[in-house]
Amino acid sequence: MHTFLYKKVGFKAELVGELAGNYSTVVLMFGFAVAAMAPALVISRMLSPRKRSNPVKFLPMECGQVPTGEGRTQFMMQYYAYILMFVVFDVVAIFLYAWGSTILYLPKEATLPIIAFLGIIFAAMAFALSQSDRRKIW
Amino acid sequence: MSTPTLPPGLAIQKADERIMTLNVGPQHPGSGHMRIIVQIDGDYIVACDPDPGYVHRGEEKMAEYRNYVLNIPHLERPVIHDSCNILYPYVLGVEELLGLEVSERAKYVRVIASELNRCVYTMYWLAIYGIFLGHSTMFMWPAGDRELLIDLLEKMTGARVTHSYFIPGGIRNDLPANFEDVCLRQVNYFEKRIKEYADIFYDNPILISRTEKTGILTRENAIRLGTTGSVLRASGIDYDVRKKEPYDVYDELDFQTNVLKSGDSYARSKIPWLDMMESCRIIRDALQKMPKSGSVRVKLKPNPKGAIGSVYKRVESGRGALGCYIVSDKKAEPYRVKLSVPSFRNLIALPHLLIGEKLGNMPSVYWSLNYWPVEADR
Amino acid sequence: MADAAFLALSVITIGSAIAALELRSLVYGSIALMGTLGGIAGFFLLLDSPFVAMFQLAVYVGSIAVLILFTVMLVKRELIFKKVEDKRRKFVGIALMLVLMVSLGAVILDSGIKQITTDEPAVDFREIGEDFVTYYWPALILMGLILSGAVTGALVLARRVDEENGQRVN
Amino acid sequence: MANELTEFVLVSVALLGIGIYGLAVKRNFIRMLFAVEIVINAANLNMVAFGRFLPHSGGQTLALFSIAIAAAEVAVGLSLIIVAYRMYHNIDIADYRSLKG
Amino acid sequence: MLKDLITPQNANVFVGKLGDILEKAIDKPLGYAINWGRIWSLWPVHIETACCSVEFGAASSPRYDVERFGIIEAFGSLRQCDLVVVQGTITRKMAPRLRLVYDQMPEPKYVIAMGACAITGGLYFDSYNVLPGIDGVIPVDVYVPGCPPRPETLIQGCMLLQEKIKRMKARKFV
Amino acid sequence: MSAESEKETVEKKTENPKPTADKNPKKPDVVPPTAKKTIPPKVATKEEPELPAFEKGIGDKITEKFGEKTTITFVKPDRVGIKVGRENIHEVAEFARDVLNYDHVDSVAGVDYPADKEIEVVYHLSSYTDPSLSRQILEIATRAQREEDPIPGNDATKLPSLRDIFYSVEFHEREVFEMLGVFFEGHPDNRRLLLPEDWADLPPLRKDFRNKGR
Amino acid sequence: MSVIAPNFKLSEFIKSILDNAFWILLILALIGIPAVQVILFYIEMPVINGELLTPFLALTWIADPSRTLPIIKAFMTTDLFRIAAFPGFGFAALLAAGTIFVERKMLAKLQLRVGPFYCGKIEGILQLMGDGLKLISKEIIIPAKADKPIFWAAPVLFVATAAAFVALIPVAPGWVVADLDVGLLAVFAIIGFFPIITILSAWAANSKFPFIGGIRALFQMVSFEIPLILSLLGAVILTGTLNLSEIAASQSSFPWIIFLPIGAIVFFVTMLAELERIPFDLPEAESEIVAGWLTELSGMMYGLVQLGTYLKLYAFAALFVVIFLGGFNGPMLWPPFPEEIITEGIELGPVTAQIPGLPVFSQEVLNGILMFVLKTVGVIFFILLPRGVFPRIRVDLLLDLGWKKLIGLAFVNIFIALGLLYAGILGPGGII
Amino acid sequence: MGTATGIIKALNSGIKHLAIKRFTLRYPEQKLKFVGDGYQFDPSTGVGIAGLKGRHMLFHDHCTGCQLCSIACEGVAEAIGMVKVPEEWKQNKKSIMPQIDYGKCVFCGLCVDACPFYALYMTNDYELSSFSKEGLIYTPAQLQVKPDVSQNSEIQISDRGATHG
Ligand code: SF4
Ligand code: SF4
Ligand code: SF4
Repeated sequence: MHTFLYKKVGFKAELVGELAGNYSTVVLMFGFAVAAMAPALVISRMLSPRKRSNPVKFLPMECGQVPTGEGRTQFMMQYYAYILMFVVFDVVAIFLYAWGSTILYLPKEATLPIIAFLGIIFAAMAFALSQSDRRKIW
Repeated sequence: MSTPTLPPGLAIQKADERIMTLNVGPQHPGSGHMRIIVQIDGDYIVACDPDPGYVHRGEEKMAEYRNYVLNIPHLERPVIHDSCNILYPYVLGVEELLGLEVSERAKYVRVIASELNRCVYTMYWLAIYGIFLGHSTMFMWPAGDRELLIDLLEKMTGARVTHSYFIPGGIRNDLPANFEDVCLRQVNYFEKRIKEYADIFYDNPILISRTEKTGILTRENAIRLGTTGSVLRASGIDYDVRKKEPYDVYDELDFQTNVLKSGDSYARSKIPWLDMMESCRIIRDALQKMPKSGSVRVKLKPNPKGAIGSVYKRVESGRGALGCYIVSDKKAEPYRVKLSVPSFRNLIALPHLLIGEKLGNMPSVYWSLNYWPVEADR
Repeated sequence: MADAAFLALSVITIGSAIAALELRSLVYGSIALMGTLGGIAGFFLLLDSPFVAMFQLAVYVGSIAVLILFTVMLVKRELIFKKVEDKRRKFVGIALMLVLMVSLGAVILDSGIKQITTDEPAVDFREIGEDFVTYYWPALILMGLILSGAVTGALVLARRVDEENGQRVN
Repeated sequence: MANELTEFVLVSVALLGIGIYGLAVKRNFIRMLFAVEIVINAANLNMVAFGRFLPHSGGQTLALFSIAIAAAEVAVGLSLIIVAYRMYHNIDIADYRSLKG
Repeated sequence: MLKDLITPQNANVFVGKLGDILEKAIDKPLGYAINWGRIWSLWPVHIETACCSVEFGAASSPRYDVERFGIIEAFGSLRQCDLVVVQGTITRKMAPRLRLVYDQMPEPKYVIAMGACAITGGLYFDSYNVLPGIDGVIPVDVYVPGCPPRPETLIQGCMLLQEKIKRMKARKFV
Repeated sequence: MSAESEKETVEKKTENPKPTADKNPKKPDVVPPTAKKTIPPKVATKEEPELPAFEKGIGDKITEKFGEKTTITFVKPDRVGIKVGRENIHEVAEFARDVLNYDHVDSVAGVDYPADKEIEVVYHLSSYTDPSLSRQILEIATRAQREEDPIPGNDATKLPSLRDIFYSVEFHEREVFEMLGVFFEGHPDNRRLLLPEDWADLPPLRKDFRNKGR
Repeated sequence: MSVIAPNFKLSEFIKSILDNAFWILLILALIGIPAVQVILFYIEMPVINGELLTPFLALTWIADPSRTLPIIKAFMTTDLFRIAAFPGFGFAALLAAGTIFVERKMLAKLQLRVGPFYCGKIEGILQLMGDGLKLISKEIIIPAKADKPIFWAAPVLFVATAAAFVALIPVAPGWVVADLDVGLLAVFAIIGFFPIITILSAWAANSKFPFIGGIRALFQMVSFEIPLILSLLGAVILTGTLNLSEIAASQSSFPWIIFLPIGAIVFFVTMLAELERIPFDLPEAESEIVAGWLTELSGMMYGLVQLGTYLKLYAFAALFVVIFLGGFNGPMLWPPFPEEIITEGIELGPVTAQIPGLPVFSQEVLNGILMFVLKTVGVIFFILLPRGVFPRIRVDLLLDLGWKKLIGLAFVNIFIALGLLYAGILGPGGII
Repeated sequence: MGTATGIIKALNSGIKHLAIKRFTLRYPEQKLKFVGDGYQFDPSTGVGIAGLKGRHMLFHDHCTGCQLCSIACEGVAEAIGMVKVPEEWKQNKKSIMPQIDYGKCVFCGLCVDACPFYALYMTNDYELSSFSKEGLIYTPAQLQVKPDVSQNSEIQISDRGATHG
């Protein structure tokens, strides 16, 4: 049906750096948003009344209390395991994309290494999840 | 410990780096009118110190300066949306002290008003419970449906929430004409509405997963801490003052009490909801059994003087047993009025339930205690 | 065009690499490090390897930088802004760096790679996937083992020591 | 195109130099980790550059592996930092030494 | 003669005049626009001081939906709010906190004193722990009487506040 | 949440309950299993208010045990009031809990009697576990000496705390402490509860504290 | 007492603007035009299409559609138009604004109330404008101990990152800001920036509640990124491409949601989590941590973050549409452009104008846009609905859900896709 | 599976409510209807008459200046002060009448209960907000005015929900 998809679309770049032009639009979009939004803050700063007489105003907000202690100390170490796992499994997930986007052009046996790979990863994941569940040691 | 320690909030915590002290309240969407000082280690609460008193208005002191009737308006202010119930023990006590006999019709009207008020209170509580769980619809629906009953109470008493309706010797005015029909219709619709909360709230899997097995108050602890009302009944103890020590005409009415065993936040939040349906039954029953006419109020002397002695009266309010202890010394003003309010009694459970919980459970556990800060502070 | 982009990228990359090491605040240092990593991703784009570039962005900036930031924020505030520096050591380091760069640069400029240019089309990113499961499959399995080992090891390391008995809890 | 392999390699060398400098000079555990990252990235840049100019998919594949290993390394390294920080309340390698004795 | 007119001073005056005209021209519609925005977007801060909060809740309930007027009671942080509705009694314990909340809010900010307690102390005129009204703590824009005020009264108070904002000068711009 | 982690949470809770609690002696068990036998099962009668026999029985039991030390102030339907000296309040409360089966305190009210130079503290005891007591309230009143110039916590206005017997009095006693200046010995947490942090006046519920304008 | 209804009139506001416009026009007419004429007198005029561009001619061009249309068309092919207006920022911001308004009205309806009503005469249609004007004229408070550069930059970067995400969405065939070969990977790369901005902003505020909120946001976004990535792999396996336009085009006969419903569900749930919407709005849970990482943001900063959030919402909804619902594919609903306008021209009173260059958009493009917008609106509806129906979940439950259930389901989805491929149902030489 | 059905049930309930009528009382246009004219007290029987406890209304020709209302209010909120009025009334020789400060009044109606001469009523007027505290003080002359109210919305219940007609 949509056979156009199943034939390998050639890679367009002939010259070094030719592809980069495509990506510049994303950067341009980013830049455009910055250029469009930064003035909003500036204009807001110009339009808004400002009273800086009271130093209390610039204290961190803490429910109507004068704040005590450091603002940046608390950490949910209980869930640190998850963030460690994320770093590793993020890599794995994108590795799978390298394989997933080619699978149409590969023989079937080529799936075996991936399955072995996944098996190893699953084992690690099971261990990590069992570890991260134990709230007492974090 | 010979001297009292520093008041909460001024004491500086010297602790391990992992511990962070959070002031939850008074300007906090999840605190109501109080402050809870929690110390958290990561996501877990390791210490909790409730700091009420932001609405402490000295009602008990003020009551010593006013006579028995003029005490009514300010004594109902601690729980304005349950004002009939908070006034009830006081009125009963004053009636005993003054030796007044209340007519049958007035008793029924009182029961109807107090049941309506219980629903109004519970709906507001439920609304706030909804918003504490991040469920904005569950704020809006109860807050809206509660207006049906407020409308009834308004027709009855002339004020939306602060009714000042009960008075020693009866009630202040008779029911308006045609009230029974309107009441029946709106209460029936109300009951239909609250049954719909099951789908979106009480059977909602996210809610269940969030509140079940959190903040468990065991049966033993519930007794030991002297909790009351829905908190107690959620822990499996069948104790309802309306049943155990019926006042006015509750012994003639047909209703049950709801008891759940698990004692977690979910059970605590479900009991008031079940109670509301029971209240609807009571109202219908009372409307039927009520004498259709008759006097509703005993004429009082100006500045009545009570007999020497003391009384302690209890009623079941929307939050639990509400006691009133009045000491009289044969003057027009009471010598001492002490309100033993359920919120204050339930507050003691808060540190017990919160320690070891996750921070995310704080609002649900806190509000499931059926706690109204203004009442606790008096 | 590509030249301008190349120049800009090199400036960003090298500048933020220096900033990452020299900025006083560790948080700003991490942000600068993100700049370096992003710059490298830009180079990858210039080299027609979008897959690697995006992988770099997703993995390096999206997760490694997050982890670094997280750890940086974990340490005390004073430490974030503390900078211990040994003057002598610094000069030695700079000298070492210069020697290394000059010698390596000389070697490279002297060697034959200056002549290497290409007119052939770039490698399609799908070939990477093919490589993974065909030629490099032992490496892939090894990779899996390394990653598993890393996550296991990291978890075991980062667990809290139980204060009471001074041992790791299992 | 005007770009040549040399330019990329030179950038890579510059990064390598900076990384080595950081490793040599900084005594802060986290900074050293930064330096290691920079070195690894210099290597990756080289790999991809060579892979592009001698058109071969191996360059990119190896770069991918390298990034993955870097991720693993960072995970372990940061765990180490956390352990060390928990023990000594410091992130300075010099201080670890002094505290140990 | 024309030459005499074109002096640096005169040019300055001319430019200055032009600036004035420009300023006036911009000022008026901008002031309108901003005041209009402020009227329809009053976000009350989430501070409950006493029992009047019950009726404040009722005012945002479906029956008296204040969101019709652009008043949304859903902001947790006082940094995003511009209206303090003092919902009843201010005790001596609460007063410094109320002041702090008011101080920490961004300009412009408005205050509605809701309930007899917030206006004069109401029932608690002789209590030892209640302030006689909040005028001593924060400046009040609109008083809403009642104990508690009916939601209608509160809505009417909000409408009065809108009226007041409309008549306020937004700010000198440019 | 898995069952295992749940168990851990519970364990954690039991390990370190309230931070202040570890300074205390162990809390006693709620209902000792032997307590049930000592009470004869009687049903309260509302029909004969002239003869509150059950209530009288409670009063008798207390007089039997303590004799002179207690006085029965009144016996009304469902209400019994006794008066105890401050030395014996602890024992009487323990007796009420262990033998009479009262298991919690409804309310603790302090009343100031400037004429007698005393402050009375009234405990209203009631019971959830014993069905025969469900209507009953036992009022135990005790009095402490009253000072003209109170320095809350540092003067003679002291009473033994009942917190180790009835845990539920914890906040009530704190309230009585700040409202009347009665210091409860043995209470771990005699702190201010409701009043503002900077309250420096008399305890407000004493009779010589006058509201303004009254 | 009578009610003083706020009688602020929009008409007055418009009048004052018109006033100004009139005066500006007058001054321009008196001074500007002669000045321009004088200047033009000295400037050498360009020759376009063999005609000398006199000022007169330049003016007539504005009125002549046959001349302006090609210019507009030329403009439409530029990057600037794509970035600023159509598939890019303007279009997305418009949809985002609509989303905010619809959300408020719909939530109100669900809750049996009215919602914004008086602002703007009809059903509160101008409510958003009011809020915007208010926010822009509101003071911005920077806490004293905050890290100022990061604190200032974070909201802007948040919007910009969301905009970069929007750039990858193909709206109609050929209408996409950046048509990348590895578009899907680019999406993942861009999503990865959000937690960084969040945590930096939270850290910069130097206050407790934002910090807790930031950490929560970090955990949440990070944990759900893996199921998000994995849940899309199914579609990639079946199409063999990472280009979003191609993925969209591949669904001309059936959308992938038919074969990969599990993947769609996983993606939807992770999407809700990434967007921090109820039931996953833990980073902003008011009842626990005030407003989470937004606590210290005031005035326009808050407004920008909201704008960014809704842009992100649009982008995610669009991604769902592109990958699972067939993107711009769909039945041809858009009526064809009337032929006779091209052949015969339009009658404009006495004259008949022949306008070459019409239609500006082809029928396919317009239909694609229509289908895309319809589907996106539908998805947005389902994103908005949970807000009225569910309470907030708890952090540990959320992480549990992400790491145990969703990742498992995502792998199930991958195996379904593999099975479909290897069973010969789909893929080259497949049955379908 | 219970989870899935629960979620679907909740979503279904949400969607169903999109079709239910709105409950909102559109306040400035619609106003609630109350029972009667306001709370009154019949001193002869000693029982009140149901009605809304709104702003007071004073009947000058009944008021004797006996101050009972003021005394009652002293125990409540001290809202009533007696002021001199210019007119002379035969039943009110002292020419004093109550003036009510609505900044203090709590609308309890106990002053109405206290008035033995049927001179003080409460009315259906509740729109009392003001810019200043002074605007809240109602003199006897103002209290005499009968409020002009048009209140006619009532809760109506149908199958598609409750509305305000
Ligand atoms: S005015 Fe009335 S309702 Fe409001 S806070 Fe005061 S006592 Fe409570
Ligand atoms: S209604 Fe109550 S508060 Fe108001 S004036 Fe009468 S007695 Fe005083
Ligand atoms: S209103 Fe009634 S009570 Fe008051 S002064 Fe007049 S007559 Fe007396």
